[in-house]
Amino acid sequence: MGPPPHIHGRGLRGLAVATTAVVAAALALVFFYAPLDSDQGFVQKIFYIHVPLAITALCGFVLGGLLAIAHLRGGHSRWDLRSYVAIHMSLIFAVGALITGSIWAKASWGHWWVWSDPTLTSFLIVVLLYATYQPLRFSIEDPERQARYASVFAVVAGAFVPMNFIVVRLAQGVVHPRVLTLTGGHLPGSMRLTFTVSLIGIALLYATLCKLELSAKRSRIQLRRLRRQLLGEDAVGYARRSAAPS
Amino acid sequence: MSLLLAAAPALPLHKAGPYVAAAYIVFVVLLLVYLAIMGLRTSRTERQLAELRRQVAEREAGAEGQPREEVAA
Amino acid sequence: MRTVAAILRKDLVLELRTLETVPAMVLFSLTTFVIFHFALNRATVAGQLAAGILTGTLLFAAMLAVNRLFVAEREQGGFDAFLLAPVDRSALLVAKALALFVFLAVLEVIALPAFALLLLGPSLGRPLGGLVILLALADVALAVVGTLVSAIAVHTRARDLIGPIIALPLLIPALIATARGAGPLLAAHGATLPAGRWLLILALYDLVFALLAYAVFDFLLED
Amino acid sequence: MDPRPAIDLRGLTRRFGERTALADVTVSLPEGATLAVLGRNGAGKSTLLRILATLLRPHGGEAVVLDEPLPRRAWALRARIGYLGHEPLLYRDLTGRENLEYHARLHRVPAARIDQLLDAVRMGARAEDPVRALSRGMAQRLAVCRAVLHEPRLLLLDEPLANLDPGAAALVEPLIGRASGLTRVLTSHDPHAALREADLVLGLQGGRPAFTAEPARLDPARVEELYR
Repeated sequence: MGPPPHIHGRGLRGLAVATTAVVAAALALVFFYAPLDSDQGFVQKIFYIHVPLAITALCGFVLGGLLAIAHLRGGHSRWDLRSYVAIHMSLIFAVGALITGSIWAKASWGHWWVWSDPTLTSFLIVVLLYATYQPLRFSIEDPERQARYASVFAVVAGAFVPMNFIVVRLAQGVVHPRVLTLTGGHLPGSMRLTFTVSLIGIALLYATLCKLELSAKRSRIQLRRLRRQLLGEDAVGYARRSAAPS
Repeated sequence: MSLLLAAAPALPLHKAGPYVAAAYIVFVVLLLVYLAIMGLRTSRTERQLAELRRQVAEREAGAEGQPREEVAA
Repeated sequence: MRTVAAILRKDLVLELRTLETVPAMVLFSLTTFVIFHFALNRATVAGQLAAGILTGTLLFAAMLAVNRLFVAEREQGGFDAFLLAPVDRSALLVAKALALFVFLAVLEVIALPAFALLLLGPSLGRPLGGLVILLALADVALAVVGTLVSAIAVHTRARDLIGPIIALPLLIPALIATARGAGPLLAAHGATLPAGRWLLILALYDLVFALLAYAVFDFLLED
Repeated sequence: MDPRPAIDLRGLTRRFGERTALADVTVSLPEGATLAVLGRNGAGKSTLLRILATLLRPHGGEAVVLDEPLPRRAWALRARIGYLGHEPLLYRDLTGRENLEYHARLHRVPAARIDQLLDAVRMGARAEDPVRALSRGMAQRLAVCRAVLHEPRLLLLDEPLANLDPGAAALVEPLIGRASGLTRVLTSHDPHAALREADLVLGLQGGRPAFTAEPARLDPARVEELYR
């Protein structure tokens, strides 16, 4: 028998170290370097966590759609697994973005929720849509069909994300704190630097967690396969129904 | 510092502090909960792997003594 | 095209014979108008409120049809029968979307006058032309997205639940455009035509989803 | 011309998730011959027929049917196969004639063929009744019409006589029986009836081929073994 297989995939350690370093640097910049915003004061510090979370989540959703295209074209289940992990992780990040956004709204406008902010509103719509991804998967028993239908969903929803933002923005006046104009045109250089480092930190975190989740899922799939090979079909028992790819 | 604060018409620091803290705590708690769940799942996978290794070793030990039995279909 | 016509014809004959979908949608809409009357405690509504009630009701009524659209195919072997024929698979998407569009149009022919009669304060006569254009574009959105989601949901165990929970968020942009476009039309002394940008948004939405549905539909039929 | 087999399967495999429904099926059937597929419920008979009908794609191995490799050329094959499965594939709320007209349009077949077939299975008088009002046997007769509507060269018959009494079975015999002269793959709940019809027998056990043999050379004990 060979050495015990590594649960964690290659490169995960390095990625985790880099993530920790950048996130720590970002936190230091946020609290000790970036100046206080002239309009919002200290509350604006939420910006450095909320916006990167939201941007990463949205990019992750679109990434899930692109990976799903690869799955539909090639038909190999490993792309479905990647698409699943990307969307799964994005959903967690999106929930974080919604909660931090809500806290920010309460702090700066006095309400936990503001409909007048198109970015927040469209973000909620996107989260509501992606919240159906897991129930959809869970509701289809045949794993191959589950993977294919989930990919169709991921492609459609991925294309829906930008369109939804455009429509909601058109429907409402832009009443957003001006720090949020992501072109960065209004941000002083020090703020922009802090924001950029935060964004990189959160994106790295997303990549690390995706990799972690991916390798954990792969180990479990391998484990099942090994048990079936070594001990026969009966030893594994009936597969528990699952929303995750197998 | 005090000049900057004075220029800010928004919440003063002592009121804004809890909100900012809450936002960052939400982030950390989400992360920790996720990592805890992953840790549990990984340890379960490792336990199953150890179990599998034990079963395989047992089978190999048993197979050495007598001819292999076919599992009844 | 002949395949599309054959499927559409079969679907319309089936609907005429069983009267399963459209009457249910009509009854649902009428009941919802009555519910709004009591829930809002208003004899008449106008403007954005009226537009919201109308589009919301039509959207939910459409979900009834979305749930039914592929049930006969699934339960009576229609999918297999279609897949056994040497025809382009997109024909099924086009035919089903057309069938759904027809169902929605019939629903609106009945529900719109009923809405005017039961709830709407201002006269419907003047903005009718603009409303018809707006609703036609909205119906295309409902038909395309509804068909796509219905084809996904029909193979799930909880199809009656999965269909609406996926379709509704996807349709929110279309709902925004329809409701905001219809608002000024239904106001007292309101506009006669909806603002161009809402029509443009709806047309763009229709186009994007039509292309998307066309691109992914085949994957929903394969086995 | 080189007589290529009508059906040529090599190592055909199909899985459903983690379960293997069909493994390593290799069989070759000449044009005009009949293959009987035997096995218990769940042995993979229907899966094999559905793959041949292009309704399922194979996961491994090669399948060439009527010179068309599957699944790549499935589209070209469809016009030449007639499939009769467990379900009649008829809409219950349409009449028999409407159902056949729908299929005739999908397959681009002239409507005159419908009357001809309805007469052949003696369903002309009940053709205007909705399928839901018909007995299983009558629906099965309509399903036979549906399967041969477009004059296929290859028939895939999954228990074709299951709901038919002997009289009705005799009616459909010229369409789907040996007398049709078509290449056929059939399964049957009655192995002895299937053996009488077949030129080649494929026994399936748990998705794997147990034997492939001509009926005359087949030891009856091996057939019995399949169902034990």
